[in-house]
Amino acid sequence: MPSFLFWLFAGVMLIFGALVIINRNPIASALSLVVCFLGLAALFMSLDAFFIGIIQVLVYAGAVMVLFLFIIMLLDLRAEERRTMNWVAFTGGFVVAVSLLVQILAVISRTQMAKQTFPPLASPQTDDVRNVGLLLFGHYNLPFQVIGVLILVATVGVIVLSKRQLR
Amino acid sequence: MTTLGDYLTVSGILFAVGFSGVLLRRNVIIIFMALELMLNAANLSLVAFSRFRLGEDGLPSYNAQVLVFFIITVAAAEVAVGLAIIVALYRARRTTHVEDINSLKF
Amino acid sequence: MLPWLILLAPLVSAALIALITGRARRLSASISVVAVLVSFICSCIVFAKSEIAGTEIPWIEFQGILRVPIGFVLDSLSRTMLVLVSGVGALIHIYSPGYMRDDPGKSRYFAALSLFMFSMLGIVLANNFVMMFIFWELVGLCSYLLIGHWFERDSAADAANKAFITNRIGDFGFMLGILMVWAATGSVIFDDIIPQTWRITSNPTFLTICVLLIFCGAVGKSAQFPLHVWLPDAMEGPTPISALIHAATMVAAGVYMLVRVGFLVQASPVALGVIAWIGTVTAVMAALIATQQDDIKRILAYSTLSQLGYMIMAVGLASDEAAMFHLFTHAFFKALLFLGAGSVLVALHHEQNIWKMGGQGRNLFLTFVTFGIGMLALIGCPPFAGFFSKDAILSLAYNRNPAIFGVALFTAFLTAFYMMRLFVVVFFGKPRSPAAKTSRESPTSMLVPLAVLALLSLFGGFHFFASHFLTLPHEREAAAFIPGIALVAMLLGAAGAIILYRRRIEDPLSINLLRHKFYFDELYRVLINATQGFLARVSGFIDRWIIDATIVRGSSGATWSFGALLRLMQVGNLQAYAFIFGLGIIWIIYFVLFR
Amino acid sequence: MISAPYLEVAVLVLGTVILLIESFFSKFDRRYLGYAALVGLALIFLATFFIAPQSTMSSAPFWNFYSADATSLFFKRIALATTAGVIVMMFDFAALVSSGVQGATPQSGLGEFFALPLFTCAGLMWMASAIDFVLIFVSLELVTISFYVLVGFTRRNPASLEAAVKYLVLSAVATGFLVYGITWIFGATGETNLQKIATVLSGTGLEQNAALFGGVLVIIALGFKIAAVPFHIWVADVYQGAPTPVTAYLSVGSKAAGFIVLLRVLDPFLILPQMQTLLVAIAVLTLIYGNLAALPQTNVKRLLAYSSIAHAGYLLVAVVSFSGRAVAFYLVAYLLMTLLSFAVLILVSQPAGDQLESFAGLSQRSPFLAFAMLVAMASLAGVPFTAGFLGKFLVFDAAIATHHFGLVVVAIVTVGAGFYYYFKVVRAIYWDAPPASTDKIIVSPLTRVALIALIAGTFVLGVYPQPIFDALAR
Repeated sequence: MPSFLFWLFAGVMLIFGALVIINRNPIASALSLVVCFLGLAALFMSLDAFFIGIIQVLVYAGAVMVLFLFIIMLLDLRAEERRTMNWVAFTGGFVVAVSLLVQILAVISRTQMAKQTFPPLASPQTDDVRNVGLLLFGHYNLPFQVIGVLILVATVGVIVLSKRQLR
Repeated sequence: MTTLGDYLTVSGILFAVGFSGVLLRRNVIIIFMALELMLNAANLSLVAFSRFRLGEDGLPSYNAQVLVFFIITVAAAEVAVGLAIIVALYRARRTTHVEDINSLKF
Repeated sequence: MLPWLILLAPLVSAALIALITGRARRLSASISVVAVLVSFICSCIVFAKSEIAGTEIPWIEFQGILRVPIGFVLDSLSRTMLVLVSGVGALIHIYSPGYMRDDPGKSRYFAALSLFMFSMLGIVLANNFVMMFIFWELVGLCSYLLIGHWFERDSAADAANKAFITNRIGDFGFMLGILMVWAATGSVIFDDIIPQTWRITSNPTFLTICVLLIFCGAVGKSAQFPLHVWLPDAMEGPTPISALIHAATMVAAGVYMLVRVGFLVQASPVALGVIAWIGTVTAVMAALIATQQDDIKRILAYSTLSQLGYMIMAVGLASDEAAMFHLFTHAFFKALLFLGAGSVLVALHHEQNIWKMGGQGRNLFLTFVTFGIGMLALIGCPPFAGFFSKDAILSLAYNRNPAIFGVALFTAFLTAFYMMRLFVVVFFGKPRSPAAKTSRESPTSMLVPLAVLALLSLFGGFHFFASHFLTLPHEREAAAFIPGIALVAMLLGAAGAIILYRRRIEDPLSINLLRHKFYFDELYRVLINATQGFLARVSGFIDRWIIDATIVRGSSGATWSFGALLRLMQVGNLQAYAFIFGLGIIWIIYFVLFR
Repeated sequence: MISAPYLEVAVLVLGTVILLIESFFSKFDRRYLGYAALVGLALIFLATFFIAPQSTMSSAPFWNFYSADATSLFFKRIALATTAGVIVMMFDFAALVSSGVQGATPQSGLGEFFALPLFTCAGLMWMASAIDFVLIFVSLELVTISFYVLVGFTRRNPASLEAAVKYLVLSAVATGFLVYGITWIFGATGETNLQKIATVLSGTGLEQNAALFGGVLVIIALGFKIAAVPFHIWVADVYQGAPTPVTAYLSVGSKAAGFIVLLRVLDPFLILPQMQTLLVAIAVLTLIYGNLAALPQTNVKRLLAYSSIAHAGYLLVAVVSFSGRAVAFYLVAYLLMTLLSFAVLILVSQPAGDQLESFAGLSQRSPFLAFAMLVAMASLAGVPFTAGFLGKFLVFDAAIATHHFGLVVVAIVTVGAGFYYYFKVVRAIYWDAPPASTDKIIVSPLTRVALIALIAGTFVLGVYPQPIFDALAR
């Protein structure tokens, strides 16, 4: 992938990622998140992970974000009214986040392989749906089933937590 | 050409942005979105590593992609339960602000 | 087998009473009495047959670092103690049903009493520090249960607390001492430590600290200054308990323990000095306080303190024989005095103030006679038991340390004074309350132990009797004029008391300092209040339990405030938590990767 | 002979059946579901003794994820026993589940309340067996998500919801770091299986910084699970707000599983020397924080929360000393005494609340409960003759054997602090006067049996720990 496209998508993703945090209006945040995830999906595809990219769009942009928007509208959350900003807390949080970033970047700069480019693929046909699927139902069968239980628990949990009237 | 480091850097920034959201925003729903950013940052790194460490057949290491798949699923389930709790909280307290939920302390 | 029987008979009895016969109070009492008689008979057999040895059961085995067997030590020391403990215990068991006849908690009382016998015999028999410490703690627990027997009374519950906590302070030191011995020698079994003693003695500082820490245990249990405050309050318990636990046996456990580890104690001159002076200070201080108390049991309690001081003094003067001799005779006459006092109390419907008694000599003649014998033994009047043992300690002090001798002599004078005061006020003169006029002698089951103990107090000190049980100290022969001086001091004290208190209806003397026990309780309370007031302002939180444990308070205050500060971290705000979480992450990443 | 993986399957089937019965039948006493769960768990617990431990069965991919060695089996038993204990507590707590809900029948919501712990239990058991980061991740998340629901289960109670939100957000942050950590470990080694990672880590040409970074992030996430300082901050609030049986579950089940995973994960990473120092530092902080912060506490539930942090500290000392045996024994002791204290807390706090005052004079209101609490507190404090003492002893022993003397000193000093706050509870029970208008507390037969079993266990293991060692050595 030409680096121009990479930086374009990366830039879009990061800007909209930041907007999620900056926006005062929850709906704007949620919509920024959608754009951010679309950029992310593009980056996945640039790494030849088409299946994951598509899943990302379907699950996140399609399902999770709709859930978020639905809840925001259900609760009728308006833009945060300007509360007195706690500058100490804000500065503290900001410093911690920046320090974390600095540490991550330092680790990356100390990692030798980070300076290398990606090796070429053996064939351009990755056929990744098939490969991921085979692994998922074969090698990763056990975690896959655990995930099934997890979703069952989540379903039961959501019902328990949101039933208006307990039976 | 883009290097692995470029992807890792972008992912790292996204992770830090997500974490800053948790630290700075007071609306639980936004905090939740920020958490999603963190998980997705991890996914980006994973996919980059998967593309970088080719398997013996010269294809990306699909093990990492399977893990990404699991992470997405878990994140979705977490969002579902989390939002259910937030809705219940809103019904009980009429707020989604973290400052307003501090009856348990010391 | 026999040592096991000695130990387990009371335990079985305690278990039976607690689990099965709790409702049947009379049966519970019988079971308990039978059990202690079994123990006593077995003890006598063990005492007579020196070839009996205990079997050893492995219990805790950690390869190479710690071996704790359940095993018994059966030397002349522990044989004597066995007979003494089970014998006095048996008498008090026989006495108890009469004293406790109307008490609804009788079963509870006997269960605890049996458990106490079990633990006390365990201390005597233990052949290692761990076992001894466990029984040591159990004894403390029983004492706590029995002091608090009438827990509905606040004073009893408070006294129980006080005893428990004060003892814990001492025991903590004891535990540290045990750990130090173990760390140095690699063993907790007495017989294995003895050949390794050089490891400790080769380092005098270590040795001193170690001995003093172990001594802390004795300070707590034998109620020595400055942890003596619990014993007078412990008189809130039923009187037989005061006789058994807080006069004859448990409080002597500290002395016994010091004698048991004599091989260590004797090796450290510094520690010996400290021990001797603590004993001396306790002896004279308690005697002074006793002269101004009005509660019959408290007077006896302070006299116990004072006599324990004598014993500790003897240990500190490096004569285990003298300490054990005094322990031996003291057990008889002090148990006698308490049981006599109990008899008076029963007759007077639990009126404890001596100024509301008077004239009991006629009404309670047998009690009067036996109590008189006990009193004479205590003040060291020849030919009673106390004369010999006290004389031994005085001679010892004269030979080793004249200063201590002087104080000890003064204490002997005081002892005679306050005991005679008690005796005169209670038994002579005119009855000073309605109950005192109509008092009647106690039942036979209570009088028999009195008579037996009176006989023992009479003969217990003679060479022909005591030498069967003990190695008697030799210092007695060393200075022939000591008994004379002691006798003069005793006579002076007794005469002074008789002159001062004859036909009085209230105390002619009032020395506030002594009446208020040197203001120890007040001093502790002021200390507590100061700390407490400060902390209350910090947090509005008052912790009475720690406050009771005065000495701990100072050090725990700082810790506690620090804890309160840490707690403030939990502000309840999610964002603050995330922030702390983040700080932790940053710190850890930095710590591992970039340091 | 049965094979280990069937244990989880059995638990799942049990949970599913209970859920189905709950959904398809309406008119019956929901408590039967709880009894069914208890009986099922007991049978499965028995079944674990008929399974011979084995490390690998075949080369099937399944065994890349799953280990059935003696340690896994042991921790599965802990999970099963904890769950059973929690379900017993739920019977006593049942009245509060539907309180405050308009128009709710007395037993509404009980079915799910009994079923969810079973799924959590399956998750805990998978965690005990997981030897691959993928399985670690999914089973850990299964446990976490079911805990979100359980913590917020009494959703009409604002405290319960508040606890749920706090747990949700902080736990999700921890998940984020876990995932990011696994990513970096995968990046550095190309593997997710712990054994293969160990091989790579000990080899040459390693991206040490990347691997270390990943390892640290994973430890941060696990530190959150086991409530190690500085990731303990959620513990007090969440423990206080959650329904009490769930608090007990969090403090025993979640923690035990966290420790087995921590042991497994650390195994390859301890080759890197910095990890050792890090763990010592965390252990010291945890010991000091947990014990000191508990001192001024007057809410018993919070007190137990801080005490749970403190115990995590002792367990970390055992982890640092590489003593799996000490960790396992300590966890069993911790299970016994924690379940005991929470079970008593539920009964005592129902009319009067979690404050220390409601324990005042308990010895007169219910001597049995008073004794049970006394045993629990004594064991937590580490009084000799109780399981808690022997656990601490083993931990200190292991630490001395590996020459962590400083750590032992800190630990012993903090034990001293521990005595104060535990005996504060005992004091309230035995010496404080009970409030005027309190009745005797009635203990149901089931709870009584469970409490007696826990008390007996505390004493038996306090003097005879051999069965635990045997189970581990097999």
